[in-house]
Amino acid sequence: MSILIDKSTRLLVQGITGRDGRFHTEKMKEYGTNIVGGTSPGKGGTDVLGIPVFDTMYDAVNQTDADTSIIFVPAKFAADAIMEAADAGIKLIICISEGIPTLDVIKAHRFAQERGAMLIGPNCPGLVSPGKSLAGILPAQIFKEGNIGVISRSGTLTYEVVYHLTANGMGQSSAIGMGGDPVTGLYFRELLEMLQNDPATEGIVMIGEIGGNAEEQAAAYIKNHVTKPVVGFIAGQFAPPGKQMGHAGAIISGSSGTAADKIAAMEAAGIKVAKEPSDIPSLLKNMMK
Amino acid sequence: MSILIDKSTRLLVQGITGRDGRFHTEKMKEYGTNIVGGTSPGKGGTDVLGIPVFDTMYDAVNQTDADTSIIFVPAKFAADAIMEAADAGIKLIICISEGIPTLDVIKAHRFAQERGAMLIGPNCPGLVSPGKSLAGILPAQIFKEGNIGVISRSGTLTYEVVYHLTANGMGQSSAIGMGGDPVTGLYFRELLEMLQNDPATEGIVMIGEIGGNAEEQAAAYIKNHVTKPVVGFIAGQFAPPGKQMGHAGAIISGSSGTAADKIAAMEAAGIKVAKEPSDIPSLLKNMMK
Amino acid sequence: MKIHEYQAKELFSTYGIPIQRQILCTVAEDAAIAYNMLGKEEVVVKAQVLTGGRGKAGGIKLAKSDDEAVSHAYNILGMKIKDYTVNKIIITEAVNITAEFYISFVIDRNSKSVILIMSAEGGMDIEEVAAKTPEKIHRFSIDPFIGIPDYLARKFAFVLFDKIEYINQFVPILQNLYRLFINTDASLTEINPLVITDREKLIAVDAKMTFDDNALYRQPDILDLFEPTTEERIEADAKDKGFSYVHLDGEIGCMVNGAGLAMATMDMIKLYGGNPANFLDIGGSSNPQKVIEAMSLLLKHPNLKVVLINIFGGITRCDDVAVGLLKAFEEIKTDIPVIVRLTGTNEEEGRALLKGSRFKVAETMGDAVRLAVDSQ
Amino acid sequence: MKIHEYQAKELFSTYGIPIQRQILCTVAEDAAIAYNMLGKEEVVVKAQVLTGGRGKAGGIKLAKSDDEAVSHAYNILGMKIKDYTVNKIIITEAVNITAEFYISFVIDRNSKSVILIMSAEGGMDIEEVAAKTPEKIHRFSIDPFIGIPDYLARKFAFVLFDKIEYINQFVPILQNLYRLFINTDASLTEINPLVITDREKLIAVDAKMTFDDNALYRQPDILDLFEPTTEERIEADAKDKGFSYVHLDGEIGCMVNGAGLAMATMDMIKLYGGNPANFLDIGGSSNPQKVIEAMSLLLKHPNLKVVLINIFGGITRCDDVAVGLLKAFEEIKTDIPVIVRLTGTNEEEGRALLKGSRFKVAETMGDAVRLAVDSQ
Repeated sequence: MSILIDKSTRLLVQGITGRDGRFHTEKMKEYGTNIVGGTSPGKGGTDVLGIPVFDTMYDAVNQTDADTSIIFVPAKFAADAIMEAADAGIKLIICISEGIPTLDVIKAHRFAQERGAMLIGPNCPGLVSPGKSLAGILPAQIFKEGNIGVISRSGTLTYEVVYHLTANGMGQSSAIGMGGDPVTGLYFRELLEMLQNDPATEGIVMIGEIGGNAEEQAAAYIKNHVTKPVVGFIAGQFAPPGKQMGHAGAIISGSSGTAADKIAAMEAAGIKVAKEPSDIPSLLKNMMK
Repeated sequence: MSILIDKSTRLLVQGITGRDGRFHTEKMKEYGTNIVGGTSPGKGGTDVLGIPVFDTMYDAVNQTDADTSIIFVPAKFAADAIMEAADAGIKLIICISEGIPTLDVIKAHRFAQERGAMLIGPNCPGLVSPGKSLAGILPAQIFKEGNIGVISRSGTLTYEVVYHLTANGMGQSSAIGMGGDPVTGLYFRELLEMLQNDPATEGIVMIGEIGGNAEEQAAAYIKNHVTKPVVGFIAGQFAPPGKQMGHAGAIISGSSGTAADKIAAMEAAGIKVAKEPSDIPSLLKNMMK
Repeated sequence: MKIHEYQAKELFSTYGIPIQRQILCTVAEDAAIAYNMLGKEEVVVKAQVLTGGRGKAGGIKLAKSDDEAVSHAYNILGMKIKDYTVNKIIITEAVNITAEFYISFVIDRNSKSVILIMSAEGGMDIEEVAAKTPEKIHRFSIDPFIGIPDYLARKFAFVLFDKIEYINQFVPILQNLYRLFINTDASLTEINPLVITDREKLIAVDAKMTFDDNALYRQPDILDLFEPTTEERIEADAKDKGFSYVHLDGEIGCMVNGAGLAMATMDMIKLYGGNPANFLDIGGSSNPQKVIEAMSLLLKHPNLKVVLINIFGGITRCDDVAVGLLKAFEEIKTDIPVIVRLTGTNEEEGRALLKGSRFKVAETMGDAVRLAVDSQ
Repeated sequence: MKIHEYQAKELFSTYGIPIQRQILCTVAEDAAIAYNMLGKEEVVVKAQVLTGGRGKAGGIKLAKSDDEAVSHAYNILGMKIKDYTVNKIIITEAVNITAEFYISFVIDRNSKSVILIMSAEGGMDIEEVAAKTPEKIHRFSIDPFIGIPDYLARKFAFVLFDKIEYINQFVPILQNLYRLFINTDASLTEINPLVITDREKLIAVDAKMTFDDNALYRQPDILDLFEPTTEERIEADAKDKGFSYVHLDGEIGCMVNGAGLAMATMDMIKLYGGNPANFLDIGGSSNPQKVIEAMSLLLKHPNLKVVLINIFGGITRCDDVAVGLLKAFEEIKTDIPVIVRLTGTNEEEGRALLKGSRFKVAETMGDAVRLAVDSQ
């Protein structure tokens, strides 16, 4: 098993005719993801790589029975795309687009919530359940089917970690890049709960960053609810205060949200925190013995 | 029994310190309505006729466990009062205020709906379950406990009808003035369903007006779902087309919404339609034999 | 409250909804100047009246020269359309139309929301389309907290159009029309027809707007557009005094408390062969001052032959009402017969008080109306 | 993006939030004119810098004469506060304060909404209050589709105030501050303190606003307020080229793909005893042109001694990355040692391609960082 996506996932690509949309549609299709359609207003009736294109998400959902969508439209239009997906009945929306105004994300997230849809992202690499389905821009070849769940605020850092896991023979049940914006959809708490409940997951890697207090909250949750071994990593331990480090999320504000606070909270919850990404496989292996 | 309000109703008066609020609070209290409090921002901590006054509906609901509210605030503030009541957890909101901008009512109604609250009005006389509770500005003395449910778009016309019913020994289970605005809360359909399900109600009087198609829809509903005898009356049979007759609701637009259409639809559904209000008691008596 | 087509179009233009250029004229000669200012071969001369059916009444004409424009202007200015005299016309560019659509936002009682109504059968009486081919009418209820984001506007647009060029023109028209509706507290904004021109442009060729009277207090700019008829002015004055008054052309003046009861009273007058001179709801209470003002309003009616006062005594008891009526009529100077029908709380005491006064007192509505019809 | 207090207050004023009159000066002598223009006995001279802690640094002074105002202005203009030079001051009316409050709207990650933060403990470091006496901080999450209608504003107001006079002043302040937040795509609007004066008026005595960089494209008026430092200008230029760049003062230049990996790289440099000269995320791909531009940015750094390139080959494979790097460095003229660490898809092929080139190639992040630290 896995979480969120698997062989039964029916995926729509919003913005399928754009450069990125088309490129990653091809990659996902190669991986075996069940892409049932895409949208591009005004291009309804055409196709991309044999995949039917619709004018609206309403049409697309009606005709394909899709349950999941991935968004590649430009930032200006991405929040609207999230709302359209939710309104059309999509239950899991993965928004890759970056640079969306935060107030737009707040609205879109709230709207999705009211429509009973889950959001991953925005500004995220998406997710993969290796061997089953890939909905994102993650490099497929580094993943391997297995029993480790990976959840992360970062992109390439996740790949780095997954690469080491795979190189050490530790495949993944699901790996999710949650995105680095100030407001994002599914986060550590919800994903930890899913991984804890997923029978295929036997160990968990959580990759955090400075800023906010999501890691502290996750640690508290893990202490009380997660019985599976968890290894963590926090990026930005030596980032200077107040500097924005690429991810808008990674701002140290005042005394909370520092790497030291996060690591302390995680270790207090029984999480092993790695110093370097390459230490993660061995730490996890020890805990899973 | 009765519908919507009874001895267990715990009523708050929004705008209790205003002229109308205070006047009708006294009337309702005399009738035996269980008024547990009122609101008037800035007057929290005082009382009106021994009834405690609160600054906000949140305070009022917290302290009194009220489930119902009645609104006497000026039109400009009335939609806001509806939303406050709904947000504070009130489940039945009766809005007496008239002259509220329709778009405000639409918002407030939708908000109440999302909060799981029912709205009666605005621009309505309220309702009474004779012998149990009165939440409105209806003249208490004309009502009598009994088995007739009365629902109406009009005010004084309702009193006229109730007066004849009472004079003919036909008491009422509940009588509801739904209000005459273009957008109002509970209407024929919902109230007919409640009256049909109310064991204490054995006959129903529905008083309609020209404009809209609520009476036609009610007739269709009655045909399929209401087994109790229904007598109807439609005001405005000879109103000139296009003229607004006091109630914004009573505009005849085009071919539908005329009194003739309504009467035909009602008669086709087995409803006896009275020519004069004074005919209603005898018509109903005959049906209830 | 209604406004003229040209006023609605000015609002449209402010909100970015494409219209043809238009020039307002109140003098026929100005039509020539307007024709030349527009600089187009073909123009349309359109009557500006606050009622429908202008086309059928000859209030819309095509002109191909300044002379022709003036001649149409002469014919149209001063014309009567359904009791409305035409005092204004617009001269507007003619367009070549390849398709017509109907678009409106309106308050809908049933869904208790603003609804969008669209049809590819534009330019006709939409209610006729609705009655005969309801499947050609598309209705969408708008959530007041969501409004019309791009995705919804696109969804609606694809119902009428295929081509992305039209979608891209229609989406902002829809969004702006809704924004106009909300911002001005409208009860109707209608484009009929919205057309596609031979140059593939979407343009609003006609425009209708009405506004929520309850919201005019916060819409001073809209209120400025109000051009009341004499009757509307009387009705507006009455409203200021707390009445609801509608002028009619019968002989029996009515004074009733409550709109429903007032309508029922008028119905019975008709039923018994009379004709009401007016609709007058004096509201909940009936204090002497209100009765005096209401009577002076009624007495202005040229056809008035008799007055019927129909009061239900509720919160205010019938005996109090009777005292009020007696007091009021001490100050009202008129010989017109006045029938009073009093029902409700303490009705017998009330009627007793009126005995021997100038009033003819009736017990039932039927009696009262019969008396009124007979007194004409 | 941050703006100055005086700019935030100008926005406040436009949105109907009461502020003291203020006059901006960049020359100390003008403080006298400002003092006299205000016509008050007491004024406050306040440094305008885009950082906190002005009070402690001596950047805020009370003046009771024009001479005193000028003398404070002399001292404050040119002063350094946390690396920021004071180039502007405002002269503003002093007020007699009877109570202070903290009010802000800010984006909250946890509730994924805008939250209102209020405290009767204003004028202090709110984070200290939050840490020591969290019960004195009131937080309310705002529904983006509901906003702050009157009833909610009143609910919030009654948390801080009892008297209806203050409620009636505070309700519009809250609503307007929220409207300002939403309309300008702010990420923070803060009033600290909001005070009650001895005349029982509520006034915003300090103002702070920051804005969402992602939304600046649709906020031209806000963007006009941007006063970037030299470093911020470099960072903004980098952003235009698709990088994320932060200037730091170490010696090891970093070029990494991905923000998380970049931060992890900097962490390891520190861990191994080095100091990063910058943070540079060159984004997903690493085509030669981007590498050239990134390198030219790094080479401008005065302290630069070595460059560490840390690339994870994902969608773009390591062998392609290696080809790109080789191509880029044909055009880059520098003697600075460059360490390359390549991991990911086809990493061995990639590393093989780089063998014998000018690059020092490392296999692990640990090796790469050690090499970089040693090469300084």
